Amino acid sequence: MTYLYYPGCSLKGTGRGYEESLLAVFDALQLPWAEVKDWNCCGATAYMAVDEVKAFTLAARNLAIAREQGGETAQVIAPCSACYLVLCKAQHVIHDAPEIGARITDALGAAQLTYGPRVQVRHPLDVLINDVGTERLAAAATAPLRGRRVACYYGCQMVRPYATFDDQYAPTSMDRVLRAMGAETVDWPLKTRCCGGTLTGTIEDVGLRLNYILLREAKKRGADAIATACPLCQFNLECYQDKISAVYGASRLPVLYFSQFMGMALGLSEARLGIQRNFVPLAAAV
Amino acid sequence: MSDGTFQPRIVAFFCNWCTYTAADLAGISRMSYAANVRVVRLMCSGRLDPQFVVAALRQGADGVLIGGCHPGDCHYQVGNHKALRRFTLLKRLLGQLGIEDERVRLEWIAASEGDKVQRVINEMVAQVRALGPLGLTAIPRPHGEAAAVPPCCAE
Amino acid sequence: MSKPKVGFYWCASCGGCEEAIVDLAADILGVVAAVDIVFWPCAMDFKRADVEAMADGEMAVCFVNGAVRTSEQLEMAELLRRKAGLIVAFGSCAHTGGIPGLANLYSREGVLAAAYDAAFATVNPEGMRPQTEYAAPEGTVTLPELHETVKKLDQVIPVEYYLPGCPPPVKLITGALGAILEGTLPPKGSILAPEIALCSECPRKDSKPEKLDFTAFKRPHQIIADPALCLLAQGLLCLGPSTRAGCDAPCITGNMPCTGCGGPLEGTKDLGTNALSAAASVLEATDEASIAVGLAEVPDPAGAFYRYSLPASLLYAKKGS
Amino acid sequence: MATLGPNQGDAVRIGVYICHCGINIAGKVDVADVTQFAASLPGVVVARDYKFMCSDPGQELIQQDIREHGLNRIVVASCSPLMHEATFRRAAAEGGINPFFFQMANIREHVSWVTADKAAATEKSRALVAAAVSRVGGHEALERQRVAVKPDVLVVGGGIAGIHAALTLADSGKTVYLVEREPTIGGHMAKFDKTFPTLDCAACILTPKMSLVRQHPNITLWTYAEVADVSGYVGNFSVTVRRKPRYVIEDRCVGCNACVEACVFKEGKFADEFNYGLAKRKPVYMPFPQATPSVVLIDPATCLHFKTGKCKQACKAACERDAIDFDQRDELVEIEVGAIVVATGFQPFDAERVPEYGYGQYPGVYTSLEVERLVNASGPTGGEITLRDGRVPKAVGIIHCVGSRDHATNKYCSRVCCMYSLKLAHLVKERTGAEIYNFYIDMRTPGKGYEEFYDKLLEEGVHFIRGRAAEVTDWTMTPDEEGKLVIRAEDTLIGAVRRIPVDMVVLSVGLEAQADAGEVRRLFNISCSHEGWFLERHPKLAPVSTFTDGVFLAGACQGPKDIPDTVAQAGAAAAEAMALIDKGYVELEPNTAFIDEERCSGCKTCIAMCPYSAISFIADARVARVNEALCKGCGTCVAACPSAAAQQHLFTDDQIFDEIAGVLSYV
Amino acid sequence: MSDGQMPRKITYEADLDPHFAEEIAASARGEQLFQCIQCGTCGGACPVSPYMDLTPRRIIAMTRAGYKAEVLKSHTIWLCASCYACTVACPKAVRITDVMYALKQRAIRDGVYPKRFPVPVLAREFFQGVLTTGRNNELPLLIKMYLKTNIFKMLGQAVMGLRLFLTGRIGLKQERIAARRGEKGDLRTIMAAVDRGAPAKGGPSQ
Repeated sequence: MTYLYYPGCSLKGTGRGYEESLLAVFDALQLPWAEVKDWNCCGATAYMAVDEVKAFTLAARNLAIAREQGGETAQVIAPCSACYLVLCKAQHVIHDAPEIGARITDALGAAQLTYGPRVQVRHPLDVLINDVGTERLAAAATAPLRGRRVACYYGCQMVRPYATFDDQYAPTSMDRVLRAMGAETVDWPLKTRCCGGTLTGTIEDVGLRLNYILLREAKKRGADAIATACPLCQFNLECYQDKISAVYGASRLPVLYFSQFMGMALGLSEARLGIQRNFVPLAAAV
Repeated sequence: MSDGTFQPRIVAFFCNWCTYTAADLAGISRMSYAANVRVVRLMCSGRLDPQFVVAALRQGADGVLIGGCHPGDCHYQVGNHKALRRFTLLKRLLGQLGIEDERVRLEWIAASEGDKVQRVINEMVAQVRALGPLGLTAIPRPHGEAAAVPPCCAE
Repeated sequence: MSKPKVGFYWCASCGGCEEAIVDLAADILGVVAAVDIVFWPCAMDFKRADVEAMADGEMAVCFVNGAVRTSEQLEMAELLRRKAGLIVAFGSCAHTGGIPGLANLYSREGVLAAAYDAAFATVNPEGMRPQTEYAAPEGTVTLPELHETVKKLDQVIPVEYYLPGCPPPVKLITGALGAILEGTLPPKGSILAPEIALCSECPRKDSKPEKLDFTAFKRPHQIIADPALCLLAQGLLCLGPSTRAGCDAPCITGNMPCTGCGGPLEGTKDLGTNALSAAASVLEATDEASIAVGLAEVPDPAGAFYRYSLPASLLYAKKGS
Repeated sequence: MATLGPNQGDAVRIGVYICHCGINIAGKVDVADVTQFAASLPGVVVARDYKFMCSDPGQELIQQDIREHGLNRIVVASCSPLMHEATFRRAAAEGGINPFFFQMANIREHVSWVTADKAAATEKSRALVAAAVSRVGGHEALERQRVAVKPDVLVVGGGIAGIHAALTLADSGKTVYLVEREPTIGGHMAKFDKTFPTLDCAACILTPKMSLVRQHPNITLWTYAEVADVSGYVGNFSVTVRRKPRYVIEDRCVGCNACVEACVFKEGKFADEFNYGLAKRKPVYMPFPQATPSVVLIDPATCLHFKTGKCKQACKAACERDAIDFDQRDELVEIEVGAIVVATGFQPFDAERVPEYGYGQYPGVYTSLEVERLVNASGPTGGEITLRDGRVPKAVGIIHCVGSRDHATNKYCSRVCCMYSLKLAHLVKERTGAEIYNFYIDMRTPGKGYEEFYDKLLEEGVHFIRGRAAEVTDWTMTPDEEGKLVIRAEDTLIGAVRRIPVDMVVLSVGLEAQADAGEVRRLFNISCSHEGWFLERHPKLAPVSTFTDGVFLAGACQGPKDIPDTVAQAGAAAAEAMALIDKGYVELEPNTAFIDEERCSGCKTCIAMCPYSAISFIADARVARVNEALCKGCGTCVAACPSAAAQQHLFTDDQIFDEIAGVLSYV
Repeated sequence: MSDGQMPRKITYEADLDPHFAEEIAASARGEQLFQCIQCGTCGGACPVSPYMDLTPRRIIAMTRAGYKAEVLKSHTIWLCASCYACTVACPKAVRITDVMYALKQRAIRDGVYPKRFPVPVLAREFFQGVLTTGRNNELPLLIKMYLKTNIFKMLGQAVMGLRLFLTGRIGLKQERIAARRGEKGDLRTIMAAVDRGAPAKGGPSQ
C-alpha cells in the first residue's frame, strides 16, 4: 500500500526542511509514498474563522481526491499538525452534522468528486509507531543519536482533539521514535502547550512569551535541542529566537523536525534533510 | 399535532423488566418524546410472537417497535435471544413483502436507559413519518352476504 | 328421492385437485352412484350455459378448487355460489391461496413483464401484452382479465367448508363426501380436517428430541436425510409442527420435509409468521452473527412460510401490489 | 385470598376510572374527554374520572360501582402498573371481584409526563384506555400461588451498610449470613480517621459494630468469600458461596501475629492494600490491627512457599495452634434464604484517569483516600502528615470533583467529596498549619451540620478558589514556584487565571460503582444505571427495593452516599427483608404458562424454550405439560408454540391481540 | 470616563440580544454551550488566557446572557490560537474552540472586529488567497496583512523575511492548484456549489 502524502502549503514553504527530511526518511525505511495530486490548502485555522462550511469543503476536496487516487480506504499522511487537525475535523463534521455533510458532498459532486468517508487521515508519527514499530526503527538507525538530549515538542493540534494514536496531554510517540533512534528524550510537562500558532505573526508579544516559556523549560530540563512535528511550531520556536533573546535574554536552542533527527540517525546527509535551512545551527547544541 | 403532517401509528412491545421500566423512567425524568407510540407490555421480549407484529401492521400500525433487555441481561436469562432469532427471520420476510426496514425495529433498552427510549421513539417516528403510511394491500372481502369467516384470518 | 346434485370446478390451479378426485379410485364409483354430477368441466362435457340454466341453489354442493386471479374465475365462482347450496373450498389454492398465491409477492405488471418480456425464450420487441378484447375479422374475441392479486376463494364468495391440502388427501375427501351424504357436517365455516398439528401423526414423531441442537438450517438437497429421524432434528425446515394434520405425512414418509399445504390450525392468526416463530425459536444461535449464519439457508422466508397461504396471510400481498 | 368473580360466560360489565393524579395527568390530558370516550366503548357500564384514584376515596369509588353497577371488569388509567397495579387489584378484590379482572392503562409515565402537546396526549390516552378495555373483557379469574418463605437472610458486603443491615436483622432474631470478599469486614469506613461533620473517630464508632457482628449468635460471617451463584425467587433463594482459601484455619487462629513475626521476610516488602501502598506488609499478614475476624491470611502471590516451594515455613512452625494450612482450597457452601440484602459498596475513582493532575507522575500528588490513611493515627505514618520525601507540606491544594461532574469520567456528583475535602482540609491544617487551597466548582454542603462545618473552615482561614483546577505541573515561572507543584486554575470569582504553588496536592476522587457491578447485577438479576449503580425499584417510593422481589439494596452500591445515609438505607433494607420474612409467605404472580392438551401435537417446540426446565413431555399422552411451580412466566414457550396450545395467564394470545386491536382503534 | 462621571455598570435586559446564544450554539454545533457550569477549566487550561480581556468562561457566560456587542468586540476571540486545550478539558464537553470560531465568523460578518487588529485581517486575506489559488502563499499573505494593518511592522520583519528567502523557505512564486474551472475537482465550481447549497439567509439551518 502506498501512503498518500498530503504536504499542505507550509511543507512547500517555510517548512521545506520537514518535507525533505520526512520523505527521505520514508524512502530510507522503504515506505512507499506518492503525493496527493492537485491537492489544495486544508483551510487551516484561519479559514474556519470566516466560513466554516467552505473551510470543511476545502479539506474534503483533498479527501475526495485522495479517494480517487488511492481508493476507498486510501491512507493520507498529513505531517503538518494544522492540516492533520483540519482534515480530521472535516471528517468528524461531515459525519456528525449530516446537513453540513450533505452540502459538502453535493458541492464536491458539482465538480465530479466523491467524498470518501473511509479515507484515513494519519500523522507520520502514527505510521512510524504503529506500522513500522520501534524495533524496526532501532534496527535501521545506522548512526544512532547517542548523547543527544532532545525535548520532544508535539504542539497542540496534532493530539487535540482528534488524534487517537497518542495521549492528548502527555503524548509519547515522538519520544519513542527518537529513543529508538538512539537519542535521550527529556520528560517535560509542556509537550502539548501551544506555541501560539499564527499569534506570533499577528500579536507578536504574546507569541514571543509563549515560545520563550517553551524554550526556557526545555533548556531547564537539560535538553540540547527541541524536536517538533509541525512547521508552524518549528517556525515559531526557531525563527523568533533572536527576538526572544532580545526581550527575555534566553540563549539559543536548535529546533529540528523529528524527521531531521531521524534522517541523521539513518545516516542521511544534512543537506538532504534540509537542516541547512534552519536559522539556529545544530552546532549551537552543546 | 393537528397541523396536517402525517402522524404515524406505532405499536411497541416492551418487556416488563427493562424497556417498559425504561419508558417509565423516561416519564419520571419528564423526557418529552413523540406521542405516536403505544406500548403493549409483555413480560419478556421472548413472549413476542411475530404474529403480533403482522397483526399490528394489518390493523393500522405504520410501524412496530420491540424493546427488550440487552443480550446477557434478560430477566429470564435468554428470552431476548429467542426474540432476536425470530426478529431476524421476520425482518427478512417483511422485506420480501415490501415493508421498509425502518418500520419494524428491535432495540435493546435497559431499565436505566430512559433517554434511549426517548431517542429511539423520536428517531423511529421521524423515519416512519418520512416513509408515509404503511399502505398494505387491502384484504378482499366476498360480495354478498357474509358467510362463515375462515378461522385462519379472522380479525 | 333424487340424488343430490354435485359440481366440481377449477379456478387457478394445477389440476392436481382433479387428480385427487380421480384418486378416489374405486370409491369414485360409490360417489357416482350416490350423487348426480351435474358439472365437472375437467372430466365431462358441461358448459357454462348448463350451469346458468340451473335454478339458484339447485346444486346441493359444489367443490371449487384453485385460487381466483381472472375475471372468468371470479364470474364462475359467483355463478356457482348462486347455483350451489354449499360451496366447499377444495385444496390449498381455494382454501388459502396456494402456490398461485405466491404471485402476490409481485405486482400484476411484474408478473406480465416476467412472462412477456423477461422470460428467457421470449422475443417480444413490441412489448405486447394480452388484450381482453380483440376485434378479429370473425368478430370480437375476448380473453379474461388478469386481476391485480390472487385471492383465495372466500375472498370473492362466501364459502361453507374447507378441504385443505395440496391436493386434499383421499381420506379427507371421502370423509367430507360421507358427511355430506349422511348429513353429519360440522358447523359452517369448518375445516374438514383434524384440529391438531401434523407432528401428531408423523411417523417419525418418537425420534424427535426434546431439545434440537442444530445451529443452522439446511436445505433438502444439501444432506442425505436419515430416513428414520425427525427432519427438524436434522436441521431441515419442516413445517409439520405448525401445519394441520390429516394427510398422514406422505412427504415425510418420502424423506422430504412438510411444506405446510395442510394450512393453519385453529388459533393461528397468520400461518407464515406462526410457523416462522416456531422455526426460528428452535435454532441454536444466540448472537446476531451466528443467527445470520443459522438462517442463511432459509433464503426465501416468504416462500418457505407462506408457500400455500400468502393470500390468506395478514399481509396478503406485497405492499403496493 | 383471591375471590372468584363471574364466570367467563357472563356479560362483561366494565368500569373505567381515569385518574387526574392531581395535575400530573390532568394538566396534560383532557380527562373529561377520555372519560367520555371510555364510556362509549363496548362493554363499558360506567366511566369516571377522579383526582387521585389510588387514594382511599378513589378505591372506594371502584368498590361502590362494583356493588351498585354489578361491574365484573375494572380498568384504571393512571400511573405505571409497576407503581399501583397491586393497589388496584387489591381494591377490586375487596370490592368482590377477582383481582385479575383488572387492567391498567399507563397514562402518566407513558403519556402526560412525556408528551408536549395536549391534544396528542389526550389522543394517546384514549388509545391506551381503549386497549385496556378491549383486553380486560377476555381476562380470566386467576388465583395466586402462595409459597412459604425461607426465614434466613443473606447480606452481601461487609462495609458499614452490610454490617448495619446484618446487625439489625440479627437483633430481630433472623439468621443472617454475611458474605464479604475482603479478608476483613469494615469496608471503606475502616480506613477513615474522622468522619464529617462531627469529627468523631471512625474507628471508635465502627469497630464496636464489627466485633458485634463477629460475636452475634445469629450471624454467620464469611469473609474472604464471594457469592458464586443465586437461583430461585423471592422467599426461596438458593445461594452458593465460595470461600477462598486464606491458608489459615479460621477457627484456630487467634490473631496473635506470631506467624507474621516469624515470617522469613524480616520487613514488610509488599504494597499494603489497606494503606494503598503507603505501607508495606509481609506475605502473611493481618490486614489491619482491628481486622474482623482477627485472623491472618497468606497471600500466595508473594509467599515464598507458593512461589518457590522452598520456604522453611517459619510461620507454620511459629503457630502454636497449628492454624496454618498450605493445602486449603476453595470451599463451596450452599444456603437457602428468603431475602437478600446487596451492600457491595463503591470503589474510589482511579485518579490516573485524569492525567492533567499528575497522579502517579508527581510524588506530591495524593488521592483523598491516601490522605485519609496519612492522617489516621493507626496509618502508615502514625498520623504524621508527611510527604513521600519526609517533608511536612507548607501549602496543600485540594482539588474537588476528580472523576465527578465530568463527561469524560463520571457525569454525576459524588455527593461526599465536598464534605470530606473540608474534613481533610481541617485535619491537615490542624496537624501541619499549612496553607490549604480548595479548588471547587460548587460547594455542596446540604446535610445536618454540613453548612456549619463549611463556615468553620472559612473561619479557620482555609482558602477557597472557585474554579476547577486545569492542571498540576512542576514547571515554574517564578522563584517561589521552584521545587513546588503548581496548580493552574481560573479563579472564576475574580475572573483571573492563577498559578498556585503547593507542596502537596490532594485529589478528591469521586465514587464509582464497583468494577464488577455488572457481574454482581447478573448474579442477583437486578438492574444497573448507566454508571453501574444498582437500580432501585422506584427512586422515591421503593428506594431500597429492586425489580427482583426479595433482593434489597443498602449503601453506596445504589449510588454515592455518605455514612449517615448509608446506615439509614441499610436499616431500611433490613426492615424490608424482615417484613417479607415475617409475613411468612409470598404470593406469586399468576402469569405462568399452561398448555391446552387438546391442541398440543406433541411437537416439543416449547420444551427447549424454557430456561427453567419447567416443561416436560408426557410420553403416554404425547403432550407437553408445564410445571407451574417452576415456570417464571416469561412466555417464551407461548410465542414459540405453533399450535396456540401453550398460553400464558394474563398474557394469552387473545388478550394481546385484543390489546393490539385496542391501541389501534383510536381515531 | 469623562470628568466627574462614574461609568455605569448595570445592564438592562433591553441592552441584551436574547437570540445571540442560540445563534452561536447553532453555528458551532454547540448545543453543549448551554451545559456550561462556569467551572473555569477552560481559562485555567488556556495558554493565552493571561492576555485575554475576558476569559473564555466569561465569553461563554456573556454569550449565553446575550452580551453580543461586548463579546464580539473582545480581543479574546481573536487571541484564541485554536489549541483545543479548553475543548478537551471541558467537563461538560462544550466545544469552546468551535464557539470561538462561531464568534469570529459572526464578528467578521457583522464587521465589528477591531479594524487595526491583524488577526481578522489575516483570516480574511488568507480566505481570499486560497479561494483564488487553492494554496496559501505565505509571503504575499504576510505582505498584504502588514499593508492593511501596520506597514511599519513589516519593516521590522524584513530581516526575518530575507533570511527565510535565503534559506529557501519562502519564494516569490505564487503556487496554485491545477484544476481549472469546469474540470474535475475545480475549486471555484465547488465553492459556487457550496454557496448555492447554503440555507436561506439568516445563518445556519434550523
